[in-house]
Amino acid sequence: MPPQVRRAFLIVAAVMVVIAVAWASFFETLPPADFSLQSGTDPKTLDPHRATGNIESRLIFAMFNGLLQMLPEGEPDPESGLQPMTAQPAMAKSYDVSDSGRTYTFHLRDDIFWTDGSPVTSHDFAWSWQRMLHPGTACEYTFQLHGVPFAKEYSESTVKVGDKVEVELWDRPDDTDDKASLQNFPRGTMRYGILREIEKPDKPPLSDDASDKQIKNAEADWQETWVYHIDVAAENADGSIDWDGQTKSQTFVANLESAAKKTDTQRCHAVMIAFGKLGGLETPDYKTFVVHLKDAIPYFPNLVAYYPTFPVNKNCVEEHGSPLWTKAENIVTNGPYKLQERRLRDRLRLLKNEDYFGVNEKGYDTIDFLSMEGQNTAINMYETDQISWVTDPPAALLGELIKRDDFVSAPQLSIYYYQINIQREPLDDVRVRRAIAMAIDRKQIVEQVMKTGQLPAFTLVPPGIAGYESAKGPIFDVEAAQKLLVEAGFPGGRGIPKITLLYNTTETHRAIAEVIQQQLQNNLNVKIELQNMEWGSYLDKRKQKDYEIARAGWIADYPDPNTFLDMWITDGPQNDTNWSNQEFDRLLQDAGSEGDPAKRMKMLQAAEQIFIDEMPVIPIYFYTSLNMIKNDVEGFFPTAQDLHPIQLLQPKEGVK
Amino acid sequence: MRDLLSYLTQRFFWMLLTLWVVYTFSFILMRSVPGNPFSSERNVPPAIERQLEARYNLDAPPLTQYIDYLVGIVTRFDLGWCIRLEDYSVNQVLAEGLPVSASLAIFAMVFAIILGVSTGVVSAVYRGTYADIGMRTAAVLGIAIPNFVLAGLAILLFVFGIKIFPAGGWGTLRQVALPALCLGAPIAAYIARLTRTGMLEVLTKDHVRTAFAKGLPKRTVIMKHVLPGAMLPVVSYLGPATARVLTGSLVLEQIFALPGLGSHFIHAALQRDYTLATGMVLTYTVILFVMNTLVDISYSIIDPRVKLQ
Amino acid sequence: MSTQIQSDASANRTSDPPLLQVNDLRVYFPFSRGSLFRPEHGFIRAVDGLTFDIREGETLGLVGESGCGKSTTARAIINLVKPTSGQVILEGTDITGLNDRSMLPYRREVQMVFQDPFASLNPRMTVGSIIGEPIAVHGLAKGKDRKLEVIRLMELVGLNPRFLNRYPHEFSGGQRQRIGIARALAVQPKLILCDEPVSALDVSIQAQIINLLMDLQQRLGLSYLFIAHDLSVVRHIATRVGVMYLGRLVELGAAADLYRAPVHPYTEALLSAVPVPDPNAAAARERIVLSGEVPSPDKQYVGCAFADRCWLAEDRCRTEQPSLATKDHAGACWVRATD
Amino acid sequence: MSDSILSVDDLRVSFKTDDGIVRAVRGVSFDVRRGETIGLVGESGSGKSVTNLAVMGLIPKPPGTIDGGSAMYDGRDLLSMGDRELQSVRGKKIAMIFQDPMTALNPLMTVEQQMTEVTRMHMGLNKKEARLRAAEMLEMVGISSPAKRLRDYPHQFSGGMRQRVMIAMALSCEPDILIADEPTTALDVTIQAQILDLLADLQKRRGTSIILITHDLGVVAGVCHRVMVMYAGRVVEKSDVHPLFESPQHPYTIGLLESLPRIDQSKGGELQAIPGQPPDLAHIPDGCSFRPRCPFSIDKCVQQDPLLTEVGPDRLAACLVDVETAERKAVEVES
Repeated sequence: MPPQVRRAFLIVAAVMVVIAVAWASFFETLPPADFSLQSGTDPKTLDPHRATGNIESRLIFAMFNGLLQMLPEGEPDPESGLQPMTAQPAMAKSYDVSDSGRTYTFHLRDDIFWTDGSPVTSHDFAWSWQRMLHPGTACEYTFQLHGVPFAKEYSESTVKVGDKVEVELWDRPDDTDDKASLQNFPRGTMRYGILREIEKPDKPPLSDDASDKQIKNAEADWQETWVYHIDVAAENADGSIDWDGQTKSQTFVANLESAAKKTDTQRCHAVMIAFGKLGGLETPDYKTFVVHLKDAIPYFPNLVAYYPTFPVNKNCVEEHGSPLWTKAENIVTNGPYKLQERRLRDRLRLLKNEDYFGVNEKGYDTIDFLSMEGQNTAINMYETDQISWVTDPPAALLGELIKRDDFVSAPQLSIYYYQINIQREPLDDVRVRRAIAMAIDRKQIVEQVMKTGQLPAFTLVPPGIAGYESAKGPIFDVEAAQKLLVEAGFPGGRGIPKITLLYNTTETHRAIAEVIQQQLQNNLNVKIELQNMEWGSYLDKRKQKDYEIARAGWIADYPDPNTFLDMWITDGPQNDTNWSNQEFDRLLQDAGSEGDPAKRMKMLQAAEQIFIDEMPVIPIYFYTSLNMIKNDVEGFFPTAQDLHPIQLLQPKEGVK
Repeated sequence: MRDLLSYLTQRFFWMLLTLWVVYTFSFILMRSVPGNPFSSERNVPPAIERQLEARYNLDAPPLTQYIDYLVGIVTRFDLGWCIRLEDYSVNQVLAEGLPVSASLAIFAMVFAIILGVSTGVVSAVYRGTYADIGMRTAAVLGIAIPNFVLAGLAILLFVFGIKIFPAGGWGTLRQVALPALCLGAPIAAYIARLTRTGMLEVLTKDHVRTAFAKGLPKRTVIMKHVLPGAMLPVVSYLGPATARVLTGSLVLEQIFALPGLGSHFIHAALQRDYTLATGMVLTYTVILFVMNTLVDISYSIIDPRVKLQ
Repeated sequence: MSTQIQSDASANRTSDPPLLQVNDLRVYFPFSRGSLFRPEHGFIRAVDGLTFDIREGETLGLVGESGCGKSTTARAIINLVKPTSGQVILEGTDITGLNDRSMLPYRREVQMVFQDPFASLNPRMTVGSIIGEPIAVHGLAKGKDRKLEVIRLMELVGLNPRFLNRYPHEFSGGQRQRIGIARALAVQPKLILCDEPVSALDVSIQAQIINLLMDLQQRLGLSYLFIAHDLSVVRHIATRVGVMYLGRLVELGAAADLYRAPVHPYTEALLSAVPVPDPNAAAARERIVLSGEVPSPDKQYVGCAFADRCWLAEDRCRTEQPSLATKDHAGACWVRATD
Repeated sequence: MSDSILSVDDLRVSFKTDDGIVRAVRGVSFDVRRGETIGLVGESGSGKSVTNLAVMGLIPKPPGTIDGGSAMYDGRDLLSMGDRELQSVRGKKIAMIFQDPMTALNPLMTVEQQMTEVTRMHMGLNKKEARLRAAEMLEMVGISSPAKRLRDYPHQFSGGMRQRVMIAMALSCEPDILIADEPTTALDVTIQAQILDLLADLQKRRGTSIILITHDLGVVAGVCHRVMVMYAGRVVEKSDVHPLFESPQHPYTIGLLESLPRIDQSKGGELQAIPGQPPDLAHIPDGCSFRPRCPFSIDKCVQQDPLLTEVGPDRLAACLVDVETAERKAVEVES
């Protein structure tokens, strides 16, 4: 290196450092919002049909509005302090229920608009619900609309010969010969008709040692070669289908390589039940939306107040595609607040939607949903007045925080439990399961480990659901537990092998598991081995039913016992316990079609009693919701689902 | 100059090779750990799971996935869509997060270098004095105390004690100051130690005696003859220091709620976000490679005896 | 090439075969430098076709300036570096190709004494264990016998056996060199390769070590390959002397002859440059001051490598490489060689 | 003496070590005359380098301390000068070159940078003048195409060339005294000859006084006018060069000369080695420090530490014995 280069290097280095520092000092600063809250981890998506989880729901409730919405009604419960919430008019100003309870007619308001200025119509709901149910959307909450005829078949993409079906041709804008377009909307050309035959070519052989995944993929590949023989019906001018009119036979297949392919076989994406044309959802006019249900669902209003059933804007979705339509510059919403800016891992800046029909004049004009990972960070920022609402206070400080008047805690519709793989010995014996359940002192757990007002749980359904009284579960009773073990052939715990308890790695889960390990050892002489795994591996193990006892939790999707019970039906997707009971299944099904709410609740209670007697899960405690909210904020109250409609928040009088 | 060009080309090819190895390795590694990106507490019906997989090409055979994704990266610099952060493509995540992380890192590094070198020099020149002992103690502590503990202390002191810095967030110089200090402090401590040892070592060199014998004032000798030599180990440390800043920022970005890349990295790994994790790993590899190359070049410029190889 | 004749000639001189024969020994170190696209590969010809022998009981001095390949030669002989080609014949056996195991018996025959006695002694071992280690490795004595042998060796090299359990750093430079010599002697070798054994020592100590080496030679019938850059020392100790320049022997002959009447101009210049501790003699001597410095051994010369610095150089010197004749005293020089 | 340019008187230097106080220089006195080369001979640890570093104010303190003495240069005592004053002498009036030219030059700076910083400071030259001066000096010490080589770094020079650069740098302010500390020890003989010739030549032309520190009596014989032999921190003999080699007066000098193998003399059996080891400077024995190794020692040597005494015209030796007759000297030394 010649010396000139060295000198030049020093200068260049110095200049580079100066430039770097100058660049680094340049910030795009937003003026502070009127109200900031701890949103938690960055939301995964803002698409109501894709979202899951608390953080996302809080944002979606603020940005979108459904037919109904959960709003406070009546006085707070004097005992728990809970403010009752009911489904109240939102986009729909009112609704009628048929006597059978199977038809809901929603009357939409006239003064409701999308943020792009267009009115919200019944067609928006019909289209949005179909999008939500469409398998390509992969919404995890489709079951909420399974009460609508053919919705389940549609969302699960099952058809059988004789069904009225829809065929989506392989001509979406982005379709190529090699690859299907990833955008399900706008859809390709649709054909409707009656499925006459499914011609299945021979299944290609699969080696014996194929993995589950390979088998699954092979099955799916094979299904793509099925050739569907359909009598295609004509479409009327109004969009209805002339099912009984003249038809034209045509064959369709997803994969043109199929051996069963005919010369005139058309390529299609899928053949699915013609959900949209079968009258489950009706839009007699722009402002009337009719929903038919297979059975009466007493809690249906709650479902349409829940965000997966919220409408999304068709134009916006079809123009930008998924997920680009959710970008701040693209998104079109209809809720009380609209998205102004989204900075990844920083914040979502929401702006009051002045065009929202129920705009709260006193509400905050701008709200920052701050993404932050650390609980301590949130409390630090709260204490230094950078934010006004902490949604997830740090567990370590709860002992202190709970004494403060800006700490809001309330029982929540959610449960922490241990589930049991009932095929593993000795847990296949209900007496052993009950003995274990009875030997756990929940009080010690909530008082000494959790310390934030959680309630010991002896049943599955948390208290706080109007009109429902939970079943009676076995309480803490060491002597009875020991007696049960004797009956089961394990006197004094002798003969019981070490039982493994699986939990995902967090401090609290470990602490609880350790206490339980100790209690079972002391009370029953049953040895528990703790096994912790990080989340993904833990879920995997649970799903493969490769565990003996595993911790789990459930939060109500809607305020009804059903949300806690229907997951345990035989072969239910969440039922990883191998437990199955026909009586339970039947009771739930009957309750689903029971029109009388009181009777229905009784049936659900009976089902819960069966469940809790069989004890495939051991309830530990019911969660409490924990929030910190500044005293100068009005409109915040504890609710059973930890819902806090953001449009109700406003500064206290005299506070700016 | 031609040396430099050919060296850079050579390094560039090495980087590509390394990136390919890293890509392959992370591809295999991520797919061999249990769990998949769609694991969630609520079980997903098979039809929907298949749709999800199709969206990210995860239904294709592994080799096809491997090649398709690689082709996308090579031909379009397209790292794909994030699986868990589904509104974002990996490129967008990087575009939003990298400037924040970079800005934090720049402040941390500049702070660390300025503080480290100056205290190191003072400590070496006034060896054995209280200033030296104090600085060495501080350095030992700085190296030993983990970032997050330091951050906790700093928050107590500067956020709640003397209220000069905000507790977190991004957007102003004041908000970046505290995390940059916490991130830079251990590196400053290490640099101070390196500088001090380097200075003391060079001070015993014959050519320093020559410089004194030439009648140069002490300050000139220190600045011109001792410091550059003492800087060599510091310069070589800048490579590892970058790595340290990157890993340190994982924690600090979380503590101070900064929208950098750090926590993406952890989330991507924990949630099996294959595309994002791959993108992060590749980005970090590039950063480290570039930084090490810069360090090598700087080193060879400072020390004329070193040839770029 | 004079290689094969050389060995014949030495056979003529004495009836016994020489203790050590080195035939056309070459040690090249490959190097590569430059960039990825314009790589330069080449060899550093550290030792480039060396042929000589050492007879029993004699001392062959090897002199030359730094970088001429003296030390590499010694290292190649005991296989510390691998020779590129050539033979090292010890008592009739070619030991160049041998692996470590079959080398072991020959390791006993040839020992090495290094320049820096401190660097070559393990600082964490006592003197007793340093000297005793080769005895143990070669299984020569055990237990008490070994200790007695160590004591004998210490006495032999003039070290007080009281110091048996001391560590190297407790000794002065001269004493450390004695330890090194004792360690070399422990396996009763026939040949000791002394690589600059006294150049790190003070003048007064240097004489002690030289005396010790000469004394040991007489008493034990040792042969030495004595490598040094100090020509005065070599003159004193060596029977025959070889002068090396850039990996080659440029002159080889009996010490007395070589110092009295050097053949090669390089030898001549080298000798004239050595300062004499006598102002009158110094003033009287005619000093040949060579221009330039020893060139780097990575260059391959067509002619005589010394030609660039030689005041006698003719055209031929630059085009043809002179070889070393097979006489008792010969120099590789086109101008001076008179045969 | 009137023509002496530097006179060192009773210089004493010690170092604190773990072993105790090492008294490296124990009362050394000498004069350097204008234009002469004075040789300082002794083995490692004899105090020759420390003496000169002390004169230059380059003893690292701690662990070193100057316990006493003076070094008068130009009417001022170098040992009591402040930093600033000392800096104006160093490099300008008294320059130094060191043993190992490999390490004595800063590897990170070009030769130009290193050479010009002296002249710019001491002679007030501007950048351009300083460069010209440096090129001129390089040319003088025999480096070809100096202007080009100025831009090179030390590692691009060979050992001999580096020592030339050192000499050029040391002489560029035309100092009165050049202290050459083992300037050729690290060099090959042929290069050593070149450097010694260069030094002798430069001195002839410019009249610089040279203090040549060496352990090699051959080098001394070749270039020095006067010689001081040091042993264990003391000057044991001081003489013009010829008489010293002809009739050395101190047993140590005799021993040194006899222990040297000679290139110009054929092999004469055993060398006359000096027995024993140099003393440990932390624990110097009472009496004459050379006594334990001295073949001439007498009882008196145990009790009395001999001082330098005149033994001939301009000759001093520190010995109680008349080595020529091996009898005790008539000259009584005060005890």
